[in-house]
Amino acid sequence: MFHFSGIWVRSLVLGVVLMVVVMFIIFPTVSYALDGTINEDYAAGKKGEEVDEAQYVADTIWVLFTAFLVFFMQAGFAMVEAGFTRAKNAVNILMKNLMDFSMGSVAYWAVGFAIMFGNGNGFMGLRGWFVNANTHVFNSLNWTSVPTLAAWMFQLVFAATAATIVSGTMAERTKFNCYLIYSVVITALIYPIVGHWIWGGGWLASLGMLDFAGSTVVHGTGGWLGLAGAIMLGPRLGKYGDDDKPRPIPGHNLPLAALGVFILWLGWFGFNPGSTMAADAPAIAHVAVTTNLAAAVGAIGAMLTTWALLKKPDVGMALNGALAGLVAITAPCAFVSPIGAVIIGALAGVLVVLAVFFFEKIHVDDPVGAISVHGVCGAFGTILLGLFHTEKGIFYALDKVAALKFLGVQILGVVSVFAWCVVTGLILFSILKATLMLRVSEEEEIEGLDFGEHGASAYPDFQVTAMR
Amino acid sequence: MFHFSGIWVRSLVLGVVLMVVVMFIIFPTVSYALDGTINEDYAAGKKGEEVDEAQYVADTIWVLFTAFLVFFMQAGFAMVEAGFTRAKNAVNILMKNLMDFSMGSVAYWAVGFAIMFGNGNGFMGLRGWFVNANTHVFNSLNWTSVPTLAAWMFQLVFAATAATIVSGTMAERTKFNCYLIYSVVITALIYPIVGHWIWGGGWLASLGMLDFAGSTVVHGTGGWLGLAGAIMLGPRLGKYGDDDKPRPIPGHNLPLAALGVFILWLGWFGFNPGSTMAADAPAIAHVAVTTNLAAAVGAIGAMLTTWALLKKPDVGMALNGALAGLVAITAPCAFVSPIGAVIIGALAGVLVVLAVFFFEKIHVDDPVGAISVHGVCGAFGTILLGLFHTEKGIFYALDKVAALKFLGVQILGVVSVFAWCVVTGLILFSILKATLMLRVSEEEEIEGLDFGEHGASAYPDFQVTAMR
Amino acid sequence: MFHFSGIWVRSLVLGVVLMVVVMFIIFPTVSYALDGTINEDYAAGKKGEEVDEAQYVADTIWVLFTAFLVFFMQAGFAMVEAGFTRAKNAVNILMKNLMDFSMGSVAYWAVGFAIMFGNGNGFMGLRGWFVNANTHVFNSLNWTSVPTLAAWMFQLVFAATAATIVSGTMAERTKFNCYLIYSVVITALIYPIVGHWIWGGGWLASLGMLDFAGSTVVHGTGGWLGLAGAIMLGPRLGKYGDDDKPRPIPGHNLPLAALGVFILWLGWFGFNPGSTMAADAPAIAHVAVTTNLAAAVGAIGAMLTTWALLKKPDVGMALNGALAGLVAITAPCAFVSPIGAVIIGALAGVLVVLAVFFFEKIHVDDPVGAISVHGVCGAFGTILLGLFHTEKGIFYALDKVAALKFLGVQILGVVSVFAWCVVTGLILFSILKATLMLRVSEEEEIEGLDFGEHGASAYPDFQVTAMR
Amino acid sequence: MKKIECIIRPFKLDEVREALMEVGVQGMTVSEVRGFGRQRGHKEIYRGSEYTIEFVPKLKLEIVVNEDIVEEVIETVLKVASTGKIGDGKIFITPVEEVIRIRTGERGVTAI
Amino acid sequence: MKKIECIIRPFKLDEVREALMEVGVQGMTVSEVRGFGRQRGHKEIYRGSEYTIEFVPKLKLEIVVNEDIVEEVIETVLKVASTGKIGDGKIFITPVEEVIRIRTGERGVTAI
Amino acid sequence: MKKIECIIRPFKLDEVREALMEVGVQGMTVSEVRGFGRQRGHKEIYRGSEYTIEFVPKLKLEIVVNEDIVEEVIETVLKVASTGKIGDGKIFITPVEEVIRIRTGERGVTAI
Ligand SMILES: Nc1ncnc2c1ncn2[C@@H]1O[C@H](COP(=O)(O)OP(=O)(O)O)[C@@H](O)[C@H]1O
Ligand SMILES: Nc1ncnc2c1ncn2[C@@H]1O[C@H](COP(=O)(O)OP(=O)(O)O)[C@@H](O)[C@H]1O
Ligand SMILES: Nc1ncnc2c1ncn2[C@@H]1O[C@H](COP(=O)(O)OP(=O)(O)O)[C@@H](O)[C@H]1O
Repeated sequence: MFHFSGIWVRSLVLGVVLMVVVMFIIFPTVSYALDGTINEDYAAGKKGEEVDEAQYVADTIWVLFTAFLVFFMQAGFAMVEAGFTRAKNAVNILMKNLMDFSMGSVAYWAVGFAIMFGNGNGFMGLRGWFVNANTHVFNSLNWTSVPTLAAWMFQLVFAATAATIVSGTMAERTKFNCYLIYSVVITALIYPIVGHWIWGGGWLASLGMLDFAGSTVVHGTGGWLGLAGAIMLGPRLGKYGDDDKPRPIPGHNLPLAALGVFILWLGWFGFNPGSTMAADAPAIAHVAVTTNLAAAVGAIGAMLTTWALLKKPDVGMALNGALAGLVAITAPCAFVSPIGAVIIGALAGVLVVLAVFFFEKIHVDDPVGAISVHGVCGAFGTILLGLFHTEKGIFYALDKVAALKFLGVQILGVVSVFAWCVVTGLILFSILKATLMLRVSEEEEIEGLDFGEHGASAYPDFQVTAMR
Repeated sequence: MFHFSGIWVRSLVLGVVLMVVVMFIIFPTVSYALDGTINEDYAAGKKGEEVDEAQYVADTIWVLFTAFLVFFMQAGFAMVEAGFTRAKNAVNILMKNLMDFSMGSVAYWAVGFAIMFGNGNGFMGLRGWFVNANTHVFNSLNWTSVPTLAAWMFQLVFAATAATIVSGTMAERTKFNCYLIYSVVITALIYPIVGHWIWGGGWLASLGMLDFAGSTVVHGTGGWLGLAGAIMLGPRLGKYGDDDKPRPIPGHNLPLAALGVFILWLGWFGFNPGSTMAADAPAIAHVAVTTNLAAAVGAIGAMLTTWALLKKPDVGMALNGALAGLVAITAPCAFVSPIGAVIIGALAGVLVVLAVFFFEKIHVDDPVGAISVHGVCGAFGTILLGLFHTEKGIFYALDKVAALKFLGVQILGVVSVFAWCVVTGLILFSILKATLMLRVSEEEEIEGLDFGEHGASAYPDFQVTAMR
Repeated sequence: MFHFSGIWVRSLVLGVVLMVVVMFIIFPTVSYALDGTINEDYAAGKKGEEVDEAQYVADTIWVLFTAFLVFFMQAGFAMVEAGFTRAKNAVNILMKNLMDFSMGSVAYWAVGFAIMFGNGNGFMGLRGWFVNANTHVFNSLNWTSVPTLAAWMFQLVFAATAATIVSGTMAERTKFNCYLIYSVVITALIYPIVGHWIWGGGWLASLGMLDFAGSTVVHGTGGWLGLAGAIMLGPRLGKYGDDDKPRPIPGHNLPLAALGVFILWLGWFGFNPGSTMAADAPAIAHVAVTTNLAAAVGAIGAMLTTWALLKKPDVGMALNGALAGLVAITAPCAFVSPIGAVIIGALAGVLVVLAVFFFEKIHVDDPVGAISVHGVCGAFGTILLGLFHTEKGIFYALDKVAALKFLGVQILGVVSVFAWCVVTGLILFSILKATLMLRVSEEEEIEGLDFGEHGASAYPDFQVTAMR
Repeated sequence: MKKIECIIRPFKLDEVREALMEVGVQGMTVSEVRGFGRQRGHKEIYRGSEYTIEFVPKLKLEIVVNEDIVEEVIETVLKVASTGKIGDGKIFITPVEEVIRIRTGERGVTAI
Repeated sequence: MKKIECIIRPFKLDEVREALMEVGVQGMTVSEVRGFGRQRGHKEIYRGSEYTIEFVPKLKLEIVVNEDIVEEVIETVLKVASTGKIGDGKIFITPVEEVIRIRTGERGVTAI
Repeated sequence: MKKIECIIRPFKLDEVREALMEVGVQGMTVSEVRGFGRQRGHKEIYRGSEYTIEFVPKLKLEIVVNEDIVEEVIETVLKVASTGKIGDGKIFITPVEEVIRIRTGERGVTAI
């Protein structure tokens, strides 16, 4: 029974020996430099005596709990994207969602967090590589009491969200190796720089731009990078007929897509209420309520719009409408009243339908509607905060000039992020196109990326074994 | 590339202009009236100094955390119902689950919460429309320390659960527009009135009825309204042969259904332990344990029952058995001992199997078994609390007369809610039948509601593109 | 409409009468003996005044919240195992996952917890049957402030995890009744004894073995019992050709499997950070980060390994790689630095691929790779803690002799648990083989266990109704 | 011997099978097919866009029988499977030269 | 009347259908099949192991027509469905003795 | 040329394919079908109720060959696909008038 070729044994032994040697020589030095003193962080809360101990514990519980919910959005995105694309590309989508989070975790640990929150200049942070929790180089996070590693965990899942959005718009035709490269670049560099501008004490933060939980920072970045990607890739084969009219390419599993949207909605209860990064009871309750109302009316708005236009209520659009409401309320959730949330969500629900039609028209092929949901509704929500902010917004503020200025800053922020993402995106994807082709061959696209990229099939038993 | 019909641009511009005008005229007035002062809620916790700050924060975290778990039950119901029905109606089920929560969110915000918890009379609440968190009109919630909006969030997900239960019993034949209407009426009116009676300081509360987390309030209401609906609709085509014997109409995806049950089980850890609406450590631990034990033995009970009757352990019934145990323990979970929970759960597991057979026999066609699970086991659990309550229950109380009285009140509560739901349900569905037909045409039912109601297909790629 | 055979009514009435009688006679005595005074636990926290009230509440919230996440891993295992096996056995897998948790809940309540944490000797606990929360017989849990029932809830989901792992390795050929029996024996006896050794103050704990969250206690036990099971069962029909070479038997639904892995990853944020059993802010943040990094690099490591060996990045292995990283970091997560976690995870990702090949070679047929993931990587992580512990590990410790001794204890622990599980497993499965056959008939295996064991089909509508 | 191929509406299957059993048909083989004909496919909506599904789900029944009952089978199917609306389907009659039962190796009419 | 059975590559379906409609074909029946032939199946990977899938997905088109247009149909399919690479598929011509339209009971050529 | 249609038990596919390759069969087309015959369908349980599935999963193999090896193919299938239990399936032989290879346009025996 044990006729066993020696190759595995040998490679195993070799690997272990190699590892041990490497460890003994290199490891201790590197490791001490990076995090040798981490354990001292255990002795005292990051902020020492200044902070109320019970509040500190509650804040940390809250931030980690919400971070885990946001992590779960990875499953949501995977299901939405797999459901809304064809069976022959399902493995590829799943693999992309798994790997962007995995690669992104490493990239955001090594580089991204430092660029986003490390002390630096108005453009980017320059300290805090590999998140050494004991160095005090994250001044922009001083406002939250939680341990640096909890903050990192929470911010990581946001970075991964931005990256994973892109996989939707570029689905069903992008080479897997290109995907890995650009999702690392996004999590390590492009997204953290946007984040630094607005959340890390950068130039937009100085101007007073507000984006509570990331309509622009996260969703805008993801959406606009996805736009750049979709433009560089061109539409999927068969998306446009000889008449240049868009033809739908139906996905393969709407129950999965619906499950994904429910998971995302759940995740958003981490995304928005968690962005307090503190267990501030009235605030987190308020944010939960505005978030939920906007999602609800977003779904209703999109459903009614399709009902009016197509005579039937469309499930795909209703699902996207819920997401549109969620994305739009992400920036304003803590600053607007419930009624403000209802209006913002409803308009986003209508807007997302029009946006999907718009991008189809101009030959930008976005298989899951991510540009419309995340880019357009993200921008929309960020700008509408200038109207609905219950203190600074035009509809509420007493000082209308200041309010107009605030609105201006919001618009400036949206435009700057749009420009940054489209430009860096086009550069990045051009390089990938020049070097690695970016897009799979026509033959592979017809056969499906599951086979071409992974030699796999999402439902293999239905193909082979079902016949046994 | 940009040959683009002006209609979208024009409608977009028009929409924006219209919105802005409307906003400037109507919005500020309405908004201030409704929630202009909401931000002051941020300054101080709802109960001011009276409450321990750390406890207040912990309570709020706990209530929101559990509310999110209960929200996730929407996904669970969607998966259970989609899995237990046919592929041709899957989109319809998903859409119903999405929209009842969305519509319900708005209805319960505008009206439902005020009727349920607002100050009023023994029948219903009459104040607190649109949940203005700063008015002090929710006296029935004074016992919990959490912000009003957190309480609303928690109660909303309960209301939505009641509504969504109905979609199961009426699946595969109800018109979508009727569904929208009645689910709004349920969340805005029928359910909140029941809730007021028992949880909002209404007449049953005054009599001393206990229903900790809603065996009767939530599950009874949902189940009995579903019963009324199923009666008014009549069975699905093909459910009864010429011999009048029930014929099973198998669902299309048991893995989805099983996933749904696991999600529901998880959600119940919010439903029951969260109903303390306070982070009362021994209580929430106790409730988690009784909840889990009842679910476990419910599944075992149902499995053994089918094994005895059919010679094989049936997965569909085992899944329903877990839910039956959960529903039955919902009222007693905080008041009974673990061994009480085991007995209640086991009996519910047996009962649900018999109840399913019973309703099949009497020609009430309930595709997912929701009447048996939620209605019957909800009533059962509420009544058994009269026996197993570790202080007031007949098996424990020293004063057996008081215990009998308590049992009587429990039964009265169950019967009243049954009557209220069946009567209002029959009226509501009769009106819908008279005006909108309620049920789809025979042709549409054969072809599937996905196509008829939504022009859609749950697995569209398998139909068209799989052939490309 | 009500032509109704009296059998149901009669059996119902009979059942109720019987129940009431039994209750009145037996119940009160038994119940009082078991948990009659449980309600007093409500008056005061388990540890009375000694513990800070706010911390006590936060600890309990944290432990319950993480317990619920770990509970959800049951759904994850169900989806992973169903996805990685054939459609014809999907119902059986789902049923097994449902019932092992259900039966396990009862077994661990009645017996398991007492054996694991009750006061006793170095081999096993001997007090605390049926978890009477008021007796003070769980000295080994004194270090945690949470109520005994919260501790039970948390430990239960761990026990269920150990049991459910076995269902993966023995999938697609084990009789359902045997499954029920052995999963009860595991949760009631085999697992708690291991747990007592390491976590319950047993002999390995005395020697200083460390296993923070159960790489060996939970995953090792599950994996090695699975190994014993797979050996006793032999490979599935068709796994080995006439040439004795392993042939893959592809599963039926990779999107489900991927969803399952995401759910498991989420659950691990309960598994590891929850194992503090206290809301210790820096510790839980640290554990969350090490856990996440190990999972991420595990996935990357496994993907790169398959890419190198097979020329394509394999999704099934990448998913297993994430799990491998998670299992390996489970023991060390609180004791190693982030960079230590990255190294451990990466090596586990490579190791799991080699281990899968190894077990295939030696004719141990493990349909989902659970032996490699849980057994091998669990052992690996436990041992590597001896190297990477930032105080006691060989790479860090100043006293290298003590470090070597610590490493020795870790290895001893791993070997002892391996021996215990394989020996008890082989005995248990031999008895089942002798009495109940253990394995289904060849005919049933070809036709599928869904039909043979449950008379069911996972996708019944596609078979019958799709034709209507 | 003849093979009678019937393309029918899926929901008619049970009725047709039962009717055929009554006229003495002992076996048949069914497959899921997509039909294209005078009955046009229908419009569906996907994420806000309409598209036409050209092919309609149908079932194909293959029934091998002895010549003598061919007419009876045809009549039965015509009676049971017809709804009078476009798309009811077709019956094709083709020759079969030999029938063999795999289990026994029997040939000809007795093997049907 | 003849039945023309075409085994084609799945992604050619729409093109073939459109071309056939132009030469006057009014209906057809399509089914999903798996083909085995000179075109070998491909290697797939499952959890780290390679295996060969022997059968390739194909579509089978069944088109019943009157004799007079058989050649035209064949030519059309040959033109549209061919890619020149191994695995393009086959056309089989078999005799059909009778055609009946279920809806009306019509028989023969008018029933096609 | 003849078409040999075999209805077999699904799990026999690989064996039959390998045996046929040995007797020189170069290609075949397989489809998933449901059979109704002497072998009765089985009872299943769904949420506590039993029901009968009348149709049994089978595979249909279509193999077009030259006349000369028809008998050999039949013998091979009989040998490999038979289990001796009811439900082993049937073989139907039907005439094929022409075979065309789409890739090349070749006709007749060389196109098989
Ligand atoms: N020429 C043909 N060859 C093969 N199948 C055909 C042909 N014409 C029609 N069919 C099949 O018969 C079905 C019904 O045909 P259709 O023209 O829609 O309605 P009817 O037969 O009632 O006139 C089609 O969906 C197709 O499957
Ligand atoms: N003898 C045959 N009988 C039935 N079908 C066949 C036969 N030979 C080939 N086929 C079908 O035709 C398809 C294409 O045949 P193949 O030999 O791969 O390529 P080509 O026809 O281009 O030479 C196969 O996949 C199979 O479905
Ligand atoms: N008259 C028939 N026409 C077409 N297919 C048939 C016919 N009779 C049987 N079959 C097919 O052959 C299969 C096996 O037939 P059955 O009568 O069950 O067993 P056996 O052939 O061993 O007597 C059936 O499932 C069906 O697919």
